[in-house]
Amino acid sequence: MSTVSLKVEFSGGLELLFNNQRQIKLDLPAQADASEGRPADVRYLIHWLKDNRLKERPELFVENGTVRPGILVLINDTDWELEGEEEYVLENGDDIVFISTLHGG
Amino acid sequence: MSTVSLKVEFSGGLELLFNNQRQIKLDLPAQADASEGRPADVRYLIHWLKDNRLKERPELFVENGTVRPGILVLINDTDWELEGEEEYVLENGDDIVFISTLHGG
Amino acid sequence: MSTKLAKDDFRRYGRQLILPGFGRTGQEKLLNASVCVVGAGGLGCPALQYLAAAGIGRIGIVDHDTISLSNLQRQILYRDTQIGELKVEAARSAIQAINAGLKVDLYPCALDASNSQDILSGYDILLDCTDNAPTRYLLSDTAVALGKPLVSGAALRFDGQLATYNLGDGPCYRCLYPKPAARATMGSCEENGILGPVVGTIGTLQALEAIKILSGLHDGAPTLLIFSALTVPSFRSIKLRRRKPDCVACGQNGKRRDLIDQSDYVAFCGGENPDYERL
Amino acid sequence: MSTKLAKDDFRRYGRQLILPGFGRTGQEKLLNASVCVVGAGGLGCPALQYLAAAGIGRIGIVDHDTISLSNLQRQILYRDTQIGELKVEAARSAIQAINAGLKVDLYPCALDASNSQDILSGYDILLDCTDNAPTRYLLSDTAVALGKPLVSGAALRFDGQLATYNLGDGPCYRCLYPKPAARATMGSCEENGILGPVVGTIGTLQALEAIKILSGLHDGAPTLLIFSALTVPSFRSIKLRRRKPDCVACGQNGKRRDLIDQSDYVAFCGGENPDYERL
Ligand SMILES: [Zn+2]
Ligand SMILES: [Zn+2]
Repeated sequence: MSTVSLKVEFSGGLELLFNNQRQIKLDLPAQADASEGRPADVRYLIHWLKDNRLKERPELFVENGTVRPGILVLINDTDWELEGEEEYVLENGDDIVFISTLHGG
Repeated sequence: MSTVSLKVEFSGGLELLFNNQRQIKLDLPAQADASEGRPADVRYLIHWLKDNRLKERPELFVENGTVRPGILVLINDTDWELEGEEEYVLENGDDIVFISTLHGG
Repeated sequence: MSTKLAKDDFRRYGRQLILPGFGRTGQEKLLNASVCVVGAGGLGCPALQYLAAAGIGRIGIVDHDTISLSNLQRQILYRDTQIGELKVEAARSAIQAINAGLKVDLYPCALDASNSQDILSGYDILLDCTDNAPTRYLLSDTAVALGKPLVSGAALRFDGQLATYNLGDGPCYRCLYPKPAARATMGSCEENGILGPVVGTIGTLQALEAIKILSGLHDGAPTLLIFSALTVPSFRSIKLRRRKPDCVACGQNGKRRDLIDQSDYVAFCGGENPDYERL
Repeated sequence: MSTKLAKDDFRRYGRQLILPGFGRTGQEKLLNASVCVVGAGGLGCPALQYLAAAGIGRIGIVDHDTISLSNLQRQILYRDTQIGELKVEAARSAIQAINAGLKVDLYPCALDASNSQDILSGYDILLDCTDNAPTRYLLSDTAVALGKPLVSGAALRFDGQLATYNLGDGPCYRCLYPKPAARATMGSCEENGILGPVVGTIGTLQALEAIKILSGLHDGAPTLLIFSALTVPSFRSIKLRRRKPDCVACGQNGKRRDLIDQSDYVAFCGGENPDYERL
């Protein structure tokens, strides 16, 4: 089965939900849905992380099928809004960051 | 003639020798020496920059055939000493930074 | 009516005056500018000292809080002997000691929907140095209503974030975060801790951002800087979206001033923070 | 003999004590640690204030200079009323006001080959907050001879650099720069200018680096951080070479103490800097 190699990072406290890991390397299945052949996109990555890597309190990561309010997703150092958000199709070598907005000061 | 596409950056005051440009994009000839077929390496880039882009005082950039003392070369965010220094063969998409060490405080 | 540099100013600001692209014009822009710093805590202290030292003509400080012992680990304008005093007063003494020529205006109150436009309308640039989500939304909405750039810093544990909102066609805070995070996900420095130089770095960079905007050195591109003291690389610059046409604050049908009047910011953000400082 | 936290320390340092991986052990390491800051100028001032606030037990300050009006734009520990006073004395007053429990030792002299080992041998970590190449080589050679990490900051115009030398198997300053740059290429803040929060950011990050090393949070990887206020990304982290086996200072046949005795650092770096401050 072909895969897509990613670097995934967590910041702003989200690392605490992922066993205090700030950076992980992943080989994600290149097809989100083997029967229909939908390529792996950011929506799929979010769900894959929730099912396979999240260690606690999923409600602090996912809400209504996407990341919860207050989380920003960065695709290769660009706001995911400029890249198609959940629809962005992942490519080998992509660097995806999940960051929780901070309020402290 | 084939070329290699680079991002070249200047920092720490070196930008002042290059018309105050901090970042330039270059298409460098892929062969440093057409007759012998030597591929373009960092040594070639240094000389090409000196001959084609340097605007003033070459002695502040080049000395004894390489960069002058006090300049550090960074290849894709790594100290060039770890990448073979002048011998490093350039690849498409490489990001080369020339930085002058600062003494102020 | 613009003030010119005095004779002593050429000596005091000499190291800035000779900078390429800054010069005498840049310094006169700072001298004639006003900046309001909302929050005189871990972010506000370093921001205030570098704004004052750089010669910003008028500085406003908004904070209702008094100095406590647990502040001193990071709020570097305050002294052991000032515990219990108002932060705004102690901050003014500290920055006027650096630069006696400064005009400093104090607002020893909490910023809320009833006073934010009055307090902030007289300033060129606003700094968000606050520590809670409701005030961050209120400040952003006020910056949009008044048409002013908002240099926003935040820090927690080993991490920091910096962005300038409402600058040119860049986004506002609500463009990025239309819905607040659940209260359970919002850490505070009281609950989660903070390292002094982490919040100090972000506050110092807020002053830099304001100076760049005022002196004309800012490129106007909307960028989020994220910092973590424990990773390599420790800083990343993120290219941000433009203003969102459907943003309830700054979008084409944005409600602007009405939004502020109609919002209960504390309820919107999930209710009051527990007050750990008093426990 | 290690000092334990006092009752008040739990309140003062509470925001650090609750940090994951830091805790009471981390705070006690700081309390029992000593850091020497060489240079009490634009880098030294913010470094000193954050080291003091964080509770480093003993701080040394080395600087021969007095305060002048042109310092105040960036050297934020000093006041209008202190012009002409020794920087080390004014710096001590400022940081003891933040944290009265600190032990502070002053060295109101220029660091040179005859005194550097005596002055620096009693400290755990050295901070290079100096403003000239000869002192930077001397400090690096001394750090190698004494086997101590050297947290080195530098800044000019809109740019800054930060690296920790001689940490683990990381390089020393001479491993990176075996030969000094020509005098003509060495800018100084007097000649070329500096923006306050640029040097402030680097100085603050030097304090952070020292705190990370002392508390055990540093990963030990040799890294150079480069900063420019005018580019995006504004920060980059560069992976550095390891210690060089043929380095004249720290290499296998490195001369260490002898090198310091035999070197004329000023001549090595092309002679005296012109003293712009006095002109
Ligand atoms: Zn908006
Ligand atoms: Zn060495």
